[in-house]
Amino acid sequence: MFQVILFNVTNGLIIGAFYVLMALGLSLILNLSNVINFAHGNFLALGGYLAFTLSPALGYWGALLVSPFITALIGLAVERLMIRRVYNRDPVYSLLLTFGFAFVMQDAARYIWGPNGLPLGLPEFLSQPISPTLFFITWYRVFMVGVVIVAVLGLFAFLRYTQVGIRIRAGTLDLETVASLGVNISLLRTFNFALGCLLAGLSGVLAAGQIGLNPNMGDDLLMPSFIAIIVGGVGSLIGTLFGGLLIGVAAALTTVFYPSASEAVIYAIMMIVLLVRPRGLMGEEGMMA
Amino acid sequence: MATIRVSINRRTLIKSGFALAGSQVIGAPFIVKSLADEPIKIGMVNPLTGVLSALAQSEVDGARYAEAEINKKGGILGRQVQLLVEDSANDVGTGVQKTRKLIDRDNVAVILGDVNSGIAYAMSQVTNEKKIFHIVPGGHTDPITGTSCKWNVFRICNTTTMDANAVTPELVKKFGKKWFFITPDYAYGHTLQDAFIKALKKAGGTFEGDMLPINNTDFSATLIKAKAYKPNVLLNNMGGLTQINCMKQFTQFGMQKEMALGGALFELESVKGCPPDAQTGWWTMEWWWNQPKVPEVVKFVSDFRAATKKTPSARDWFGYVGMHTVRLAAEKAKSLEGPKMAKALEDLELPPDVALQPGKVRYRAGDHELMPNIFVGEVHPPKGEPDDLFAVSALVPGEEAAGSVADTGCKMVAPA
Amino acid sequence: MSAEIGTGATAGAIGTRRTPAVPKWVMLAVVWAILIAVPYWLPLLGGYTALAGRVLVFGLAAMGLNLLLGFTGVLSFGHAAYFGLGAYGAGLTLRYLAHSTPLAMLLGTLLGGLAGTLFGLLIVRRRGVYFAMCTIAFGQLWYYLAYSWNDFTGGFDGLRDFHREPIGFGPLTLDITDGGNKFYFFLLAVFALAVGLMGLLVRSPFGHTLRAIRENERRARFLAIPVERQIWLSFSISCFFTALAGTLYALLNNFADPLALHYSLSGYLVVMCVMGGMRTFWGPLVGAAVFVVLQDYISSMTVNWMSFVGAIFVIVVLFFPRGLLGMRRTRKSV
Amino acid sequence: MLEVRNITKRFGNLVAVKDVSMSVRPGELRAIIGPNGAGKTTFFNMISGYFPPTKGSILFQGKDVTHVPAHLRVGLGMGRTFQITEVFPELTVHENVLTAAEVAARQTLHMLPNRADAKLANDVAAEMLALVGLGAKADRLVGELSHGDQRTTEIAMALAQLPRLLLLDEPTAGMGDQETYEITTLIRRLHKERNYTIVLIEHDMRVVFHLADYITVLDQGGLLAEGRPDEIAASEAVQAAYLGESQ
Repeated sequence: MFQVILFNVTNGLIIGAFYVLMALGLSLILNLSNVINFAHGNFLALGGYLAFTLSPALGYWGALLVSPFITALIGLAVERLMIRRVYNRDPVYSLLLTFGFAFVMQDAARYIWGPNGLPLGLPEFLSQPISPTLFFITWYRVFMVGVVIVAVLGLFAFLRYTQVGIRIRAGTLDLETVASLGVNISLLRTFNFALGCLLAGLSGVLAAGQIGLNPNMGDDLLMPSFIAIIVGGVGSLIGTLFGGLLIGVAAALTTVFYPSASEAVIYAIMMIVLLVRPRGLMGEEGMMA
Repeated sequence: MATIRVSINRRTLIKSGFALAGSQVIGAPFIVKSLADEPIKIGMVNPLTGVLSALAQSEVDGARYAEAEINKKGGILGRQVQLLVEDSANDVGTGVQKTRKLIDRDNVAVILGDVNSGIAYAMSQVTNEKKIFHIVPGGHTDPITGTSCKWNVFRICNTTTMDANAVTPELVKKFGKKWFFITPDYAYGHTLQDAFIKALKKAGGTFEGDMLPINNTDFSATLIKAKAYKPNVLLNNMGGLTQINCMKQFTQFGMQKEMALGGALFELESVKGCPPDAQTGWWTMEWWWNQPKVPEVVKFVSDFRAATKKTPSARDWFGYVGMHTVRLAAEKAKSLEGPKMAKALEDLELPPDVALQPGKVRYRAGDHELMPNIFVGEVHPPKGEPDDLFAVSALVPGEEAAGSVADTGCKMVAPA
Repeated sequence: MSAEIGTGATAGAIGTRRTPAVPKWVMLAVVWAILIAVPYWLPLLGGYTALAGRVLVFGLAAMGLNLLLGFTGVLSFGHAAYFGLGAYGAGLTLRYLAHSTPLAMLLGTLLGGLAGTLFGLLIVRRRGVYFAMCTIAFGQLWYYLAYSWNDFTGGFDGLRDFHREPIGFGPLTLDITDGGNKFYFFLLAVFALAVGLMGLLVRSPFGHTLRAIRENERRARFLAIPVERQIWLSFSISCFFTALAGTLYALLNNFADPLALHYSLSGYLVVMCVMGGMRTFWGPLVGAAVFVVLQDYISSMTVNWMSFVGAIFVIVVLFFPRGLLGMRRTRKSV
Repeated sequence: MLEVRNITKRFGNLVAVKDVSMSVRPGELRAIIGPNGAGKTTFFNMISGYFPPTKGSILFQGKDVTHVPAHLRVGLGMGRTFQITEVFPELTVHENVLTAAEVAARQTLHMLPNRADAKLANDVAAEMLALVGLGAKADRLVGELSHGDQRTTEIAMALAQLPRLLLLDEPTAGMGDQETYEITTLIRRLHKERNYTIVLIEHDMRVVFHLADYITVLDQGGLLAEGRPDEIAASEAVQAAYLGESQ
């Protein structure tokens, strides 16, 4: 039993790492632009599908590198053409806009790639388990966690040490001041949105290798990302990181004892957090008000 | 994508969908034609969007194919047939609404659907209330022709019990009696697992299992448990995309080296969605296209491929049988009234060019369940041609797998 | 009664300085006449009465939501939860407790309304997208609960084996079981009663404080309006109305399923409000009618209906942010 | 009426107001002036209860209200307007004022319209609209009115809460001469004819010297001078402070 639990904690961290990547992108956009991107799951699917289409030409590794950037470019276009127009309006409009656009994207994926599930081929060695006892950890999962760690570190370094990154962080705290310093807020937000989509696209390629592709694949991952953000604390990327890992582990552990509640449990965690510590585990006071 | 091509081309006389809406709105009440000129309308409600869309689409394709075939041969009772397809979006409320729409507005004579048993059941409440003949081509849970059976409802696909009973002896004989179940937590999964457990207990076996959310994407936690249990057979009762994921993770974790894999259904659409190393295990098919010894099947498959550019699956066959069942029932009853068609269909035997398999295939009068053969065998990666993915090892007669009518719990009540 | 009440409601709600070309009572008489006559004119246009029932149910849910969204200016993107809880409450009552339609409606409304009331306490201090996010996530909690609790709720397959029961005793019995015109009129009567109440509510001093909060929360606070309490009450009341609509939905389908709790339905309700005009009293009903009918037709035309529905969202947001009824009003910054 | 005793406000290391006292008698019109950054607004915000002072106390009608938050002070009889116009733009003038009257009449939980309630609040609203001269524009949306009329609406809203003390934060801010004249006349009328006790902050010295009975001058957070308009006009310290500003 102890071993089963230990396995599941490990496993939960792996799943959680995946939520983190998705939730960080969502969180970036939410913090700077005050927009909940309902289409985030669809950008994820888009990244996966692009990898599927590109991998015959570029190979798996080429697709892994290229498709997130194409996803980001598409995100950039979407932001410029549509989302930008609703920034200064009542939040109901940005929600409806991304919500509706999510429908269009999902349908487009179904139209282009078909309603059936598609597998994304992986290099042979990645599909093997790392050892007979740790059979549930395939090299692919190790690889996935590795990519997530690199991506998260890269993101934090970017936000910390580059000028654009610093502006994004500053804009999160006080957009007006940043604007008054002569920073082009509109471009900053566009770039930030594209950055969020880049992370979604990367998540998509990784997810495609694990669970395959289908037009609805983003839907099931969107809600856990929301929860990761709420639990971790809105406004705190570190919080999102821990939130994602926490719910990953919680869901995996629940599967040991009462599998059919593994989805419900993450919502229960959210309720408890809202009750006990409304601003989230690492959220700052006032951010959510 | 096949979906749009078929559904739009057939239904629209005018190119634009909106223009069609307009024409129906304005045209319907004012154009009065003689009844003989009016086509017989058959309504199908299926989840064309959502996780079951691939299966639903196959049923539509099969039904479309039959529609064309029937019309070419002079229609039903001398009238042409028109199939109207509505999307239930895998949502009960929408499914019920679309059923009412087909009955109230389009005046369909018959309703077909839904792949989702829950929606099929909710639809049957409506059709029963309206006394409309209703065929469920592909919703598997037992109650539809069991405890909740209705005089107007007939079913083509097997019950979950039939599938479980058909494959269990084969699995027990080949691999052993210690089983582990991975089952989706909804009616289909529950009835399927219960059926397996009943059959397994009869054989004196032991088991353990997990009930997982229906859209579960990660199976590692459960597979960890399964591995610890060391079963002879691991049964994957999941459906659709979830089943594919489960198969993939199963093979990724190398579990096939330690235990056999199997289950009730692993449909052609799903097998094709798996990478080659996950195309494995012992399963049932409710119909299989590769029956070289049956000339009707050989002809059907080649004609179907010519018309639709794909190999027919069991789902295509369900849709196909559904349409022909309407024809057979109407022609025997010489009427389109629900009660008369239902009466006519009881114990009606499908002709070979519809049954498309050896032996006798009939709708059992007691529970309105079709009694076809169940194809038990092994799934394997493509051999020769891309759709040759299954080797049939046994044909189990449906009646044998279904048990008696009393076992199903169906108490048929005649129409009031 | 409703016509009379509605008159004031419109006046209070819209608060426009313009004198409409047509007197308000005439407008209202027309609205109710159209609604009452549905079973006679809808089939002539190729519709069917069940569709009108659906419009009324979603219209009521959206109008309930709009008390919060349009009249208090607070964005809930999780109202499907209370709608669905209403539906499940009614269904569970009919299935397990008693074969009584009024009791089912009462308990369903209470279930949804009280859940909203309690949850409201947790989130009244949140604003804007954060409020919305909490409501979505809370809504999904119920979705997964209904979805996972197979034995009680029927899980993914939905709650079945119940149906609406005739109302009343002996000779005064109203038999709504057949789902025809009688049931439509029953729905309409409940709808009228609820809408009448809403009309009174928005005209009341309480209603005025809500609009003050929507217009300028800071100012409202300095007027000594207890903003949090009023938002909480508004959220709660709004949940009760939406839950009532949910009970009607269960009666309409003789079924309750988890999708009635899913956040996509919340999105539909919000778009109904916005499409019809969320600053107007009747806007959500108009939005519901347009949305339900369009979705019905488009989804019969093409399997790509999702694209069309999504496009409707985008078009409404980008080009008609004030909605169909709102367009009559002055165009100002939104 | 209003008694401010030695209040100090610190924001971190910054002392915004230090040790200021002020006493306002019933029926008085008190103006608070001072150069930019003198701490007027901070001082005013403590009186209205926007935030509490770091030290010192505030008494209103003999009652200690130092830590009573703003919205509760309204209930005690302190009405206020804001430097930046704060109205409900998509409601009519009448609805703006009516809402204020209803809140003051403690009807915020009345969820059904009620004739008696409505009459009570409506009468107050109508009276106040007539008093400020907006009766003719009662059914227009406030958002469509001129800036001056919006400010006037604000005053009507404050009056509709039946305050004993009226706090006006730069009532003529952003106004042209004509509007300034009108609003000054209105305030004068409220003071002289209706006998309201008023405390206001104002930049426009013409307005201040025209209206005020008594003037409090703040500079660099401290009390610089206090006295009748003629005394203040003659004060060298005040002149120096203002000159300092203009350099």
